[in-house]
Amino acid sequence: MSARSKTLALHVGVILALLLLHFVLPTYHHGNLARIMVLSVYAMGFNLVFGYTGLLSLGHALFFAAGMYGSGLTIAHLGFGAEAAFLAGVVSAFIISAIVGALALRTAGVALMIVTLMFAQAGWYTILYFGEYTRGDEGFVIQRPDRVFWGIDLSDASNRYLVALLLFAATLIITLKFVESRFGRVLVAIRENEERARMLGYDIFRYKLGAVILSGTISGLAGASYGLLFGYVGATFATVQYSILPLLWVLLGGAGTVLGPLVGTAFMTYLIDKSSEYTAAYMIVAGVVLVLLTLFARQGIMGEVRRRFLPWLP
Amino acid sequence: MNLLSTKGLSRSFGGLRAVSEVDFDLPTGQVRALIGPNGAGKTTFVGMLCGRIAASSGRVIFNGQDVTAIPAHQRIAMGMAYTFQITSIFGRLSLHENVALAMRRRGDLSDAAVDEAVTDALRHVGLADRAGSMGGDLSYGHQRLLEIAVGVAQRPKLLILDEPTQGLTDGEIGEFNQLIRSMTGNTTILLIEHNMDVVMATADYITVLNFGQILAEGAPAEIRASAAVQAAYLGKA
Amino acid sequence: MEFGPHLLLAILEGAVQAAVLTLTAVGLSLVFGVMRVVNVAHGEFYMLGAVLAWCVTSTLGGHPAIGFVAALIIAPLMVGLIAAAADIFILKRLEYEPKNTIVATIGMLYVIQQVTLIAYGPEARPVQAPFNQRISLPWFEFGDAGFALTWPWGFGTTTYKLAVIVAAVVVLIGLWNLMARSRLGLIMRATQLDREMAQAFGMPVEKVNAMVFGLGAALAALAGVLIVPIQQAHYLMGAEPLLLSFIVVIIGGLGSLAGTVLAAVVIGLSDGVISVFFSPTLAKILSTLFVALILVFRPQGLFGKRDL
Amino acid sequence: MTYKTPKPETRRSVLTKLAASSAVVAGAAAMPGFVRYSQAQTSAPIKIGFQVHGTGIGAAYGRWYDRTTTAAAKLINDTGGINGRMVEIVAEDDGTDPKRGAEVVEKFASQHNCDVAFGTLFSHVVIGSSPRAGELKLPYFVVSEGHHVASGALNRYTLQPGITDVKSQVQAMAPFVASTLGKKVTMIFPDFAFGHNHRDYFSAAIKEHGGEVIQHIAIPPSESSFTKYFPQIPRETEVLYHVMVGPAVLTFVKELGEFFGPSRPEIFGFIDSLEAVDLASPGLEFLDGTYFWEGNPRYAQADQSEHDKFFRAAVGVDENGASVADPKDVATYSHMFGCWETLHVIKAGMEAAGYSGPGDRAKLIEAVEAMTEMPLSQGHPQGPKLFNGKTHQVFGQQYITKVVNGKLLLAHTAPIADTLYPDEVDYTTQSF
Repeated sequence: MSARSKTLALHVGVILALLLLHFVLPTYHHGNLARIMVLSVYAMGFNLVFGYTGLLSLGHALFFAAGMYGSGLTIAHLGFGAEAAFLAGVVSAFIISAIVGALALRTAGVALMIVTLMFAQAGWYTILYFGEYTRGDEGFVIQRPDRVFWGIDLSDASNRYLVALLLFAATLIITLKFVESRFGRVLVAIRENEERARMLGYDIFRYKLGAVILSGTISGLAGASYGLLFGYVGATFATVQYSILPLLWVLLGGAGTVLGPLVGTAFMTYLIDKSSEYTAAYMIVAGVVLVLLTLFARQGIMGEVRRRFLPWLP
Repeated sequence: MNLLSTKGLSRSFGGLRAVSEVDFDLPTGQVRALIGPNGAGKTTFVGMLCGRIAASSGRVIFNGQDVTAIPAHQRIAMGMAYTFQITSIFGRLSLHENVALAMRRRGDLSDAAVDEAVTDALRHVGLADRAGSMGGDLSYGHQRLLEIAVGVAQRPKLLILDEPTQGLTDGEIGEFNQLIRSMTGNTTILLIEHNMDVVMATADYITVLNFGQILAEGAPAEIRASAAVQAAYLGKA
Repeated sequence: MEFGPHLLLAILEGAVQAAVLTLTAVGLSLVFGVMRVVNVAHGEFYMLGAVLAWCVTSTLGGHPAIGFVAALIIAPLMVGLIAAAADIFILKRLEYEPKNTIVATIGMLYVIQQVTLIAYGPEARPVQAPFNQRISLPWFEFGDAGFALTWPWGFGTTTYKLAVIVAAVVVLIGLWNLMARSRLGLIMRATQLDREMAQAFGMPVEKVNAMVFGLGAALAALAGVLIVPIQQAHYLMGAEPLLLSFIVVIIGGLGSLAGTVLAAVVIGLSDGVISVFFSPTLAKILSTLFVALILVFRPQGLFGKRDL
Repeated sequence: MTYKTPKPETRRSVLTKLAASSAVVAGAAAMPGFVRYSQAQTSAPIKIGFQVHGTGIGAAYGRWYDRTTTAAAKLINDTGGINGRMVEIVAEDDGTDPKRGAEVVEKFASQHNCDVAFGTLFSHVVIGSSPRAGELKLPYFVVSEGHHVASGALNRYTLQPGITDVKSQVQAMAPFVASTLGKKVTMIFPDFAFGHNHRDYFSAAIKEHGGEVIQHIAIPPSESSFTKYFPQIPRETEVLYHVMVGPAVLTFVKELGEFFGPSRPEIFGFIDSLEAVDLASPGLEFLDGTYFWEGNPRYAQADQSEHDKFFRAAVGVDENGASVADPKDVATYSHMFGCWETLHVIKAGMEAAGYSGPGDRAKLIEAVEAMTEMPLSQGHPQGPKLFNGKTHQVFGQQYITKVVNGKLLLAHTAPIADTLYPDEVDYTTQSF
């Protein structure tokens, strides 16, 4: 069995497994998994930049929020339908990631990290500044009638799950195709040895920008879906914490692995959900995990799996 | 007709003039060796040729086009290939991928064609059987060969080899010399080299750089005979 | 209030901010300059300083001055030790690889914050200033009665706020002496200039790392102690100074101490002054974007020379 | 945002649409195992999910909300529970974060199988959680004083029967401010939604009483020093109206004092600026003679009702509004009563509805919607209330206290009449 077909089998298998879980999971975990799938779309978007291109962005919350507010505000103030609003969200994430990318990618390393952080911070302040429209920190509800997509009521539990699964599957396949594409392989080359890649004649900036835009747009897609699926648009999603979370998920699951984001997001979500039953300070878990990861498992879960068992894992 | 030439090419770092007023011409199809003592400015000069270092003044003309202001990756795309002095391969990628990356950039090959060409290129440097292993797992000598294979794989008009035989065993050097000879005719080669045996074995013509300026140019025999060169270079060697 | 006094008051307030900010930022800058480590947990060391100050003062009791002086010594010391330990047990093992250290310090940020929450609680707790008298300030104007001193309404400051400014200056002078005169200072400056060269000259670069990290954290903690009689100790208070310090260190040119001090003063003052002219939230948006763009178009910062 | 009634959605059309988007997925929807319901045993205790701000900016409030809730639950259980069933409080920390808040609501509904959820204070958490509560058909009793419920932004499953909302609080202050303190008002408020509510509602209300706001001073989020904003206070200001939240409140008030020094205008503040802060803290001396809105007077008043006495004793608060255990640990007295009263409303509602399990959730909500008068009583120690079933919002009298020798003494009681405003929504028209 060739690596390609193994890969294909594995990922189709994962998607089918998630579909199967739809019928067997108890309500709570069913709902959780729906959220996890949407958030791992966000994580997959982040992974393209962090895991595959080797760029550390601390500002992805800006793209997530761009998607969320792009859809939420158009519904609230322009009376868009869910379909148009969703599109608006993705487009605004696309535009913003293009702008931020074009600027931020002039820097590298530490500077890049701080620049992205600053842009995201400015974005958050902007949301608060235009509180008249965004309702500032309070945020606002997307009412159920506004959450009907192609006649599908997204507030219905099973619809939400299936739509989340659809989004997840689509993103999974896209990222899989992407990282196996020539473009994707160049990104990996850039991550591994930027100077060498340049001296092979690749326009590094163009490739990085491409990665940031795709990554930002996917993050925005996650943000837009999150708003529509869970009915709330709020400024906390634009705060630094929501830039750090995908980093945490991806590191935990395994940077530069296609399935890592899902694994990491699921693992972290349940870790916090469980630990919150024992300690009020459950974010301490996030902290400890981050430190331990850097110390002992920089590859993350799937990274280790790849290293030990499945070298062909993309 | 010259594939590459420079006019008054200079570069200074702070007060120090690493390369000054170099006029250099490299005819198509020639294997040119660039030699000179340490700190003669060879690497700086080559750096300016392929765009890794910006020139302070002067011009670089490649294939009839002034490329002085053109960024490195575009010069490569125009048909230059550069192999690093300190091996710089993709350590965590397979040999196959290392070479394939070089092939694909040209964009005119199907995946199948790339695979074929890669195997071909690896066979050329005798690494075909290692295609699957990671670049980082190779011995230093083999990494140098891979480096060269990557250069060759780009099917460049001009191949710039920066001290390619550094750290190679005599056996490997022999293979290298054959490799170079086998390419003469269809590829123009600029070879920065310390090992005079390699130079003498491969170069059609030699340029000697000293204190950032061209000290002498000529056929291997002439250079070997030149007193100035011996004083500046061979004497020390 | 008339424009003149208003502006002056804003500058005065800015100066207090600048003083505290300088100490915090210099700590961050030192760590980056010498160790090339971006310490995202720096703000938490500042917070720890403030929280420990509360613990010390509230356990000692007696005249506020006693507890406060004790806090000035104990808090930075403890925080410094904690940081040094973090360096030895975490950062050193990561060989200071940039991406990993950033992630690790993010982790440390959460750990410190949440441990504080458990041990100290969610309240904002006040620490009494050793002394705190209000000083009304005069303003001059040329009325028909000619030159006259007036006492504009609300135009004043407090002795403690002035003391903070003085204290910051003193500490900076001390630090300057350390850098200029001591062997540690020499090693730090050498490492900052050229790490490889310093190592080549057989300087124990790796050894000083723990010290530098501790010193940087201690400076932040000291800033925390100085500010806590003005603001309160709260487990989330680290975020703002972290962001500001980043801004300062960037504008100052990453790693350049002189630049950092200069930038801290500028930022601190402007933070006050901008509020005179702009809607505050808008001001925050603009200043954040400004900093981002500086990094984009002038990575070496406004005053710095070194590139990243 | 105005509410539109949902268009009916048949399973079939859902399927066709889904099929259009993905064949794989479509197959799924047709299969059984969709509706997930779990009936609580009628003998089992009534589970009340308590969404508590254990961490994050709300934590200081959260701890007192927790104590109050525990005390109220104990009282209810000691007096026979609800419909003979004991009450079990299931507390989950929401980190004062809307995303986590929504997750917690889901956890109540489908993991802990709670009968109702309750207890949220911070508006963004309420707004983030309420859609999920609505979808999961989980009655969600918030104690947030936000106007979001009565504004119609939420849904039929979200109610606020235990605490008056900010719009009422603010407008009820206007008559007193205008008549007793002065007509030229300068407002200082945080530059986000909560502060904007104060800005908008008070500015409008004071106008009606012949006063005007001559200056709005918005303090940006995450600000930690305030003096630099105070010079914007016009000299002719007669009344300074301040409201601030978050960890920096004490700094804010202290610097206010340092700014004015000897000569200050009348100062009227919302106790939020000093909630959970000891009035004896250094630097607050200047507050003597200033006025505060209090949802419920922190210091036991001369005419303290027996119910307030009982309430304090039950929760463990002394006559200075601090914890009996630790006099430095000051209660969030103006808000926490809401938890107590809300639990009693839930009890009354369940008993009126003959509530037996999640199947009766709709009945419970209808029962609460039917409520009107809530007289001063053990269950309503803060004072008499009037519930509006259409807007799901309760209205209660508000208190203005004056600082005298470091204590807050009652100066004015705003009657319920002053808190009323026209309905902005009728939730009863929404289907369950």
